[in-house]
Amino acid sequence: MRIAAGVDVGSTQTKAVVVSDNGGVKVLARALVDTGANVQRAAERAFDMCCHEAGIHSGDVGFVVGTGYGRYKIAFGNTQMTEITCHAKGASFLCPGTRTVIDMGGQDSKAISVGANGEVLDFVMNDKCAAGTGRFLANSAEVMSISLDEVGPLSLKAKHPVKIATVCTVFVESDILSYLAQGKTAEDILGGVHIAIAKRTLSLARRLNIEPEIAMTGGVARNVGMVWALEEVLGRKMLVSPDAQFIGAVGAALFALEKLDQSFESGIWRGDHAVSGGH
Amino acid sequence: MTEKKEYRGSIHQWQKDLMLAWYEQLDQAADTGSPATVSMMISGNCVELLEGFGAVPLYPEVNALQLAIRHQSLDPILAAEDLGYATDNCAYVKADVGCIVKGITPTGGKLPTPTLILCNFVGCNTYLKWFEHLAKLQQAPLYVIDVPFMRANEPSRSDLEYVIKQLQETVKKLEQLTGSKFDYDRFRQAVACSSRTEELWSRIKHLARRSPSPFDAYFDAITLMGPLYVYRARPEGVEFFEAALAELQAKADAHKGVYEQEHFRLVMEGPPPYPYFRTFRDMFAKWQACAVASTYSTVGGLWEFGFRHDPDNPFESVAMHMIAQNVTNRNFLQRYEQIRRYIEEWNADGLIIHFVKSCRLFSAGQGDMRDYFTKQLGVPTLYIESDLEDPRYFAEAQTKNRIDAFFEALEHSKTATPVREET
Amino acid sequence: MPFLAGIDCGTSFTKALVLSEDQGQPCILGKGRTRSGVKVDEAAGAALEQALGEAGLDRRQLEYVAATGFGRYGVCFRDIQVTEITTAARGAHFVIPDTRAILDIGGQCTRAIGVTDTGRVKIFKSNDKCAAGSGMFIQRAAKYLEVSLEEVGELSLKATHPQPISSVCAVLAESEIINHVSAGITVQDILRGIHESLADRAGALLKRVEMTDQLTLIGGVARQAGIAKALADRLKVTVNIPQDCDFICALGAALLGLKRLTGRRSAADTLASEYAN
Amino acid sequence: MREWKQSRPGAKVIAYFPVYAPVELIHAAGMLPVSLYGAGDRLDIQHADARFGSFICSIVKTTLEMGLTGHLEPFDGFLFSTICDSARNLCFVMRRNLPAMYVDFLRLPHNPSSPAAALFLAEEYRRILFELERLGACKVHDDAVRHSITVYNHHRALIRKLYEVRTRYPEKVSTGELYQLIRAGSSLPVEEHTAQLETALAQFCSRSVKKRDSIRIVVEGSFCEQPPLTLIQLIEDAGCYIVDDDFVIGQSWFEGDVPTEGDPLLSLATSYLDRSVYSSVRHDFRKPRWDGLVQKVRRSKADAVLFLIAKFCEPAYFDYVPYKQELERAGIPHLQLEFEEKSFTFDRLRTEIETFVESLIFD
Repeated sequence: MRIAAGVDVGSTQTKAVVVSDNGGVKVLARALVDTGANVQRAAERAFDMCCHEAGIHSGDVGFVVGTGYGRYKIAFGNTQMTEITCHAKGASFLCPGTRTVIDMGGQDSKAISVGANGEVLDFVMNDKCAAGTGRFLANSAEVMSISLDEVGPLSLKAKHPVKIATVCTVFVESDILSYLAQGKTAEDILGGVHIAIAKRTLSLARRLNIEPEIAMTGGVARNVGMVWALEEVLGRKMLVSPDAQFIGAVGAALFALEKLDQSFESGIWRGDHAVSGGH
Repeated sequence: MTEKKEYRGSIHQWQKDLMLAWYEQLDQAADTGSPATVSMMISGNCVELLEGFGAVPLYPEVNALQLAIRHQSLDPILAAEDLGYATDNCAYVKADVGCIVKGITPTGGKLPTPTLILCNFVGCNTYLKWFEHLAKLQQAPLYVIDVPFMRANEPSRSDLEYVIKQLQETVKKLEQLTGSKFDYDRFRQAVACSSRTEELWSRIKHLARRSPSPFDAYFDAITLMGPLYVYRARPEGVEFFEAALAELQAKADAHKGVYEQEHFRLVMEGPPPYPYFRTFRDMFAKWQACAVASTYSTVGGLWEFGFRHDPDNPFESVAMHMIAQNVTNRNFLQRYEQIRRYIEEWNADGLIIHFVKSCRLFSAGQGDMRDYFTKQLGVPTLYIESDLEDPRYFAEAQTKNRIDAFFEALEHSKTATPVREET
Repeated sequence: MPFLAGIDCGTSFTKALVLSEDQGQPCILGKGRTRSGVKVDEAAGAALEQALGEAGLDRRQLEYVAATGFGRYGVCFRDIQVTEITTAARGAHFVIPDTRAILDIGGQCTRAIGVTDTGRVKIFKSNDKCAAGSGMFIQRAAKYLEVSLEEVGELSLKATHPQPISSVCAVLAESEIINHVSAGITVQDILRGIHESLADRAGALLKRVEMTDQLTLIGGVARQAGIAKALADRLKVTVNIPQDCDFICALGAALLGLKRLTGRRSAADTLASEYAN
Repeated sequence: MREWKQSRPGAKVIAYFPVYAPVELIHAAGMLPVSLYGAGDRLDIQHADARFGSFICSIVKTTLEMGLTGHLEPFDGFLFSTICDSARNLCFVMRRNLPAMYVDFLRLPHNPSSPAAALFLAEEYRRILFELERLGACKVHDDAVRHSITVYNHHRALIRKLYEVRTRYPEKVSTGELYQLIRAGSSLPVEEHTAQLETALAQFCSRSVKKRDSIRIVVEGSFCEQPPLTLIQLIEDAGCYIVDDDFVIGQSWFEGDVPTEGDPLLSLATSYLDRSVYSSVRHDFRKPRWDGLVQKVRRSKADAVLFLIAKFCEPAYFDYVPYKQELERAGIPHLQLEFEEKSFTFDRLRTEIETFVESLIFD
């Protein structure tokens, strides 16, 4: 049985996934830790937790692919790939039939056109002036002193969502403050914020040919309000995997499996085995 | 480790020497007031006209980019912002103004107050403001050659006449200022030199159609651009480009490329991020991706499609060059067409659009350009944003991430053997 | 002698200050402070009651109320509203008479104010979108780097290779910090970088108003995070922090109120005397 | 506008991008010129920002958004003129995306000191007129152009008169009111709007209103993208009398009448070069714009200048520097503010404007 792993070091959370190929590819375990200030440690913790969860020794893992902004800090990684490539791969595995991927990361938001085999056909990422969509929600929550988990459900209660004109996270904060001063309800403000983000993300995705199925990936997919708002402006349902936030790591793990298979033919990775095994 | 392969032939040193000699002339002009110097814009510059007075061009843009490459652009930029320039003003202008205010020069040498500030207003509106501010700042005489940009695919008769008249007025102006008579024969010889240099430059550009390309038509072309703008109309220029062509021709015939293995062929649109020139180049070198054509290298003139200066019609051909034969004075859709030809005739795998916040003429609407190339023509296109002068707008991690993702995808579509990533 | 109140309705806290005049000398009688919340009027009332309690007065004895700050228009019992910039200048000038430049680092934005020798605003520049501009930015950075706002100051002093934050936009600067972390740079070096770039930006702002060797620093969040020191080192200036400086604006408001009031009085007196004759 | 079209089967409507357009030619061709000032906050951008990236002003994006979402269908043509680089590229992006529409660019000269400039501009007008004739399948004679010039001379004279009244008696007519009145003209037939202006002028003069204790300011910098009306009103509420401004400047482009004798196109051209108002998008190195601003302040007896600059408007950003220098030399206080046509919360701006006023009235 071949075992491989993917580690996705994101700006806020680090995810690890272990997969096995035993006739059929299967996710053995997943682990998630806060990235915090020490990326390397976070990656190791997530990886070890994941192996433990899977009941294997880290040495059993034949190949590790790192992804996410911290990918180069994964000492035990055999190779690295961008999360764009990994999200496409992971999405078409977890949500078969995916042709478009929408992801709101902490660093940047992206839309990806995906081919039949999970390959990237085209992708777009946010402009400078619309950076930090992922943090956009967190910041709004902070300005209103509401916990991030609450904002989604609250936004669904909006009766008259407020209007948010700017795409700039900085200026949005002052807009929110003004609305609070005007005595607008948290629900209506958050409703407005979610719709604004949804519209912005869609206008990003429009730079591609948006084709169904559309999968939403990344941690934000857990936000019911965001999913609702996106489906509202999209005018159609999206595929949201329960493992949405692990999709990058899953994609990385799948690539790790492929590399593993290649390497058994060519043997080029033996040296790296020792490295990851000795870890 | 990533490959660091830029063109390093004998002409590389030659090019340096030529530019150094140029700066020495300017230094001398600062001390003795001779030769006469004329500030001009790179785009559609009429350096041939200056030869009629033995005058030397002074290019604020070149100073600005020299500063940026040397990682010295931020201080002058901040100095200019203290004067009231906005963070969203063109950083080329800010760097240049900041230098004059703080008395900085890129080489450490002296720069003269120009005999004439000649605003060859080609394209970019910022040129007008820039030179207007320079005239105010340096108390130097200003003359505008107002060059109508290409509303249609060919310039109209009245466009041509308007520019020719102004060229003749410029001659009068310079005769007053320098006190010397315009040497028409020398002007014609200069135009003749230019046409020869242009022929050589065009052949060099066409060498990039070979696979592998003997040089990078973006990063390496930039090193060749200095002599092109300063010496085009002089024998030194012809000599230099003869050598350059010979050297690159030999390299091409020996099937030597920029990299051991030319993995990807690209067309580059937009100026480079000079403050991170090396870093940016390495992001492509890592993937053994070679630029085979670039729009930026046609800012000073567009010659690979056949235009040459004409010694039999010196004024008219100078006017034609200023109006129709440089990328900034052509309209946005003509740029689409230029890129399309590059992609097809130089057979490129993809297009990189580099949005620079400083230059709206280059960058405003590049999203539509991306839309045209991806959706209309199905050309793999990457769109990235930073700046050509202001180091504060280059997000290294984000840019690298996007470039890597682009090549990961391109690689899959080409099913080329994977180039392994290293940290 | 007249009793006046100045009320500063900030985005997070509302501060009230009761003032009177003793032989032409303004004297502070009481202060009150409460969270702003969403109902400006209530917060203002609560803060005022506190201040009055401390002064041993009640509402009816107040002759004049001047409101300032973000929520100044929300105080319905005000006589006049003045912006926090004007009042900051007045207040700072009263506490430190030879103040010519004030730096106000608030939660949302940083402001530099040039002040005349009479305490009038000569010129001011705000910096609302700039990265290291706001205290909120430092709060977030601290949170992201898993350190408390109190530790930030000391930690940044331990830096060995400070990492500058170059972006001029708060969002991009946050990304820069994340990238620094992803690149494995130490918390100390990142924090010092944040401080230095904040100081540099503050310096740039000050250059555009009034650069003096005597700088008065006011404003909430930022002060706690050891920025005063960063400023002093980086800009080579003496940084004065007026005591209970969160009340500077309330004080300034009350002082301006006093000015209007005495002005009105003298007008009234002249009127009265005219009637007398 | 729609009524205008219905009442005239086959008649064409030509939209134009601010600042300046040769309305006389469009009018002479029997078409209705309509000045488009973006979509303000009526349209949120969902397609255009995919075409124009970061650091590009709002009006460029909202105008394209209108085009991409079918809001420009009632128009038969779209005329751009020399304003800035973003506008120049927008013209050609529109050409590509709206192939059915006549989209053209009027290239105005920047070298008035050259005798060739007038001839070039006259030719440029002739070219545009030729295109309009083709679009309207009509022939436009010089007399028709002369007539249109007369009509617009009268219209512009009225606007100048209204501005004088406002400068002299700012209490009688608020700038918010004047702005709405004049902006209404950007989509009305000129004859109709002229009538409105005449009534308004009479009405304003007859008013008697008490003067407020306010400072007199000149607003500069909003020549293209227009500030939200609420922002203009907010400035007045903060204690300012706006005694001169460059809002909808295209409607009052000439300082005097355009002569009707001789070749009308040449007359329009020479008027543009010698008689048009200074603006950040018009370059004439014989008479610097900053002198124009200082003169404007003196003429209108203003206490200060408020720069109201559209976010990412590079011409305005650039001019701020020499303007600032000359105002400081002349001892005129000034404040610089940034706005977007689509912004609607102004707390921070309000604070800055009020502080500015307070710094001028409190001693």
